[in-house]
Amino acid sequence: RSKLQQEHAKEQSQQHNEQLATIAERERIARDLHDLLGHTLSSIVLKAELANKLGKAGQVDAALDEIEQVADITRTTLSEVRAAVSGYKTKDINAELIKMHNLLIDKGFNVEGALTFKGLTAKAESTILLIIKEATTNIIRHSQGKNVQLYVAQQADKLTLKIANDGPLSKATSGNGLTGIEERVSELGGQFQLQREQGFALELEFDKRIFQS
Amino acid sequence: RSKLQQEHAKEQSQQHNEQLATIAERERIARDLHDLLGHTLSSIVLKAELANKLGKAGQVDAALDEIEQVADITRTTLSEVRAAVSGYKTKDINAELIKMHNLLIDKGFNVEGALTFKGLTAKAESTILLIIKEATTNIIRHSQGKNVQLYVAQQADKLTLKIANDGPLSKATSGNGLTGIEERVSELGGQFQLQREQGFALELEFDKRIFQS
Amino acid sequence: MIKVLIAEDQALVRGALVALLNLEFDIEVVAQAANGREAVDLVKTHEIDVLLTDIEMPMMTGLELIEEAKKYKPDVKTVVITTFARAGYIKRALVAGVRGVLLKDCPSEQLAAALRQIMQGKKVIDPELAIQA
Ligand SMILES: Nc1ncnc2c1ncn2[C@@H]1O[C@H](COP(=O)(O)OP(=O)(O)OP(=O)(O)O)[C@@H](O)[C@H]1O
Ligand SMILES: Nc1ncnc2c1ncn2[C@@H]1O[C@H](COP(=O)(O)OP(=O)(O)OP(=O)(O)O)[C@@H](O)[C@H]1O
Ligand SMILES: [K+]
Ligand SMILES: [Mg+2]
Ligand SMILES: [Mg+2]
Ligand SMILES: [Mg+2]
Repeated sequence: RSKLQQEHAKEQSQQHNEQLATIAERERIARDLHDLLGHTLSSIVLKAELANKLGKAGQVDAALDEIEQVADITRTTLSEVRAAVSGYKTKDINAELIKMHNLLIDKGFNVEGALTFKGLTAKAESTILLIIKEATTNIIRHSQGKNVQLYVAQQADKLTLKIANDGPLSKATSGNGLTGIEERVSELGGQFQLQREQGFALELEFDKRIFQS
Repeated sequence: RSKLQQEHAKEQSQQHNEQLATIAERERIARDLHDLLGHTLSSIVLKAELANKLGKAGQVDAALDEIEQVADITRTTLSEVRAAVSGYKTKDINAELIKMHNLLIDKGFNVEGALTFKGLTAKAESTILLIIKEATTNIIRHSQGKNVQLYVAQQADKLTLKIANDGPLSKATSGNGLTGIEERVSELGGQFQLQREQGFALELEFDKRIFQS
Repeated sequence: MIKVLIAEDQALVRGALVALLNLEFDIEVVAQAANGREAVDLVKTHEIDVLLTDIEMPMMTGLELIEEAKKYKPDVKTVVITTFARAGYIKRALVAGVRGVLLKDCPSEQLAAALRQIMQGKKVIDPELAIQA
């Protein structure tokens, strides 16, 4: 066999292994969920259905008894289910960014642009996430405008980030949020700039130190 | 480095890839479940309690109506959980967009901007995802430039989307990709525009029909 | 009357299934078991048309129960019910000769209709489980 063919076969088997790992993980979760969700949700479905059928068949007392049981089950177990499922969740910066993006839209802002990052170090990831959280909170709390602009540009050794909103500004008061952002930016060796003309804009620039080598 | 060391390194990186695949899968499922269950579990609890209260107040028909809804909602939830766990769920659009974004960066492009959507109908979601997939593939296959620009602006009743790249253009040949994009855009009732000066730019605009009501 | 034996370890699910099936005019649940071992004993002592069993149960799984039941009552039609199908389950169940693979949470009319079809010699696999098989 040619070297190329060998390489190809190796690559294929590696892909195959990744697929297997993926399937195994799905199986593991399915098993966990089977106990957790399977038990609770299927008994809720069946008992609710039974209540309805009994009621329609004129067996009102039996129906109300089932309904009460359904209410008990949901009260006591669904919060456990919710806690367990959120326990699976590890933070993913892009997923968190989507949430913040969605929050702005839910709060009625027109959102122009979006944010996604790739290949940041763990420290950069968590620090930048905190920065963006504070900036988002500030917009929701302080912006008197209607529009939000999110901008990122990622190059091999540079990352530029801008979060801006329009609207008139109140007289500047000082809180901890902006100071905190500035400190975090400098922790990562980045540049921090604030624009306060025609709205409010935070502009950050980072160099290659924030990327995984 | 010895052959043995090389083999060892390869094996390690393979293991690493499998781990990554596992983690990615867990995160995907966790995110899906989290989003899925967050809302529905609360509505199950509330409706079950309401049914119980109505029943106790002697409003049997109303109680049966609520409990029937509990059965329906819970059944739908279970079937979505099954889909999420089995990997059968239609892909989450924002997660897919991140993958495409990352692919462009991996291929060496400077990527300016990013894409995230919120509240699209299922049909709009899958159609727009296909459009962006083709546009991304085109950039990777045809762009002779270095930069890619991704732009989205979402308002309550309007969505604007732009995907652009720089670099000189080859003489236009016609494939199926762009035609397909144009057709898909008009299926959603949107506007399609192509710019071929200073690079290549696809500009799309959609109205409120693509949003969940 | 379609005579049914139900094996299911979760009491809440079992109780509801029994009551729902008994509401059907042509179905009677003649016995119920909380695990595979109990179910084997009931298979020996009861006249049944259908064995309706959960897959994951303590002591003896549903698939083992089906193998065992066939030794005593080869003509009994076997059906598995599940909430999540783990990889390979459906194939193994079919190899074991089951006539139905159904979801526990499917509407009870659907479950009853499936049992009637199975009595007429048909095989019924829930489409949602079939995709995932
Ligand atoms: N996005 C914004 N749009 C308009 N004004 C803003 C915006 N962000 C901050 N400001 C103004 O700058 C001030 C300082 O912001 P900063 O985040 O430091 O403090 P804060 O939000 O008031 O309090 P906290 O310490 O809880 O963050 C705000 O009080 C507000 O007046
Ligand atoms: N992003 C781009 N940058 C530069 N040129 C492009 C870009 N996208 C498309 N083109 C040009 O337009 C042509 C038509 O694109 P289209 O997607 O319709 O067909 P194709 O990619 O060649 O084939 P396929 O049918 O597989 O998509 C391409 O062949 C290419 O010359
Ligand atoms: K009956
Ligand atoms: Mg603040
Ligand atoms: Mg193409
Ligand atoms: Mg069980």
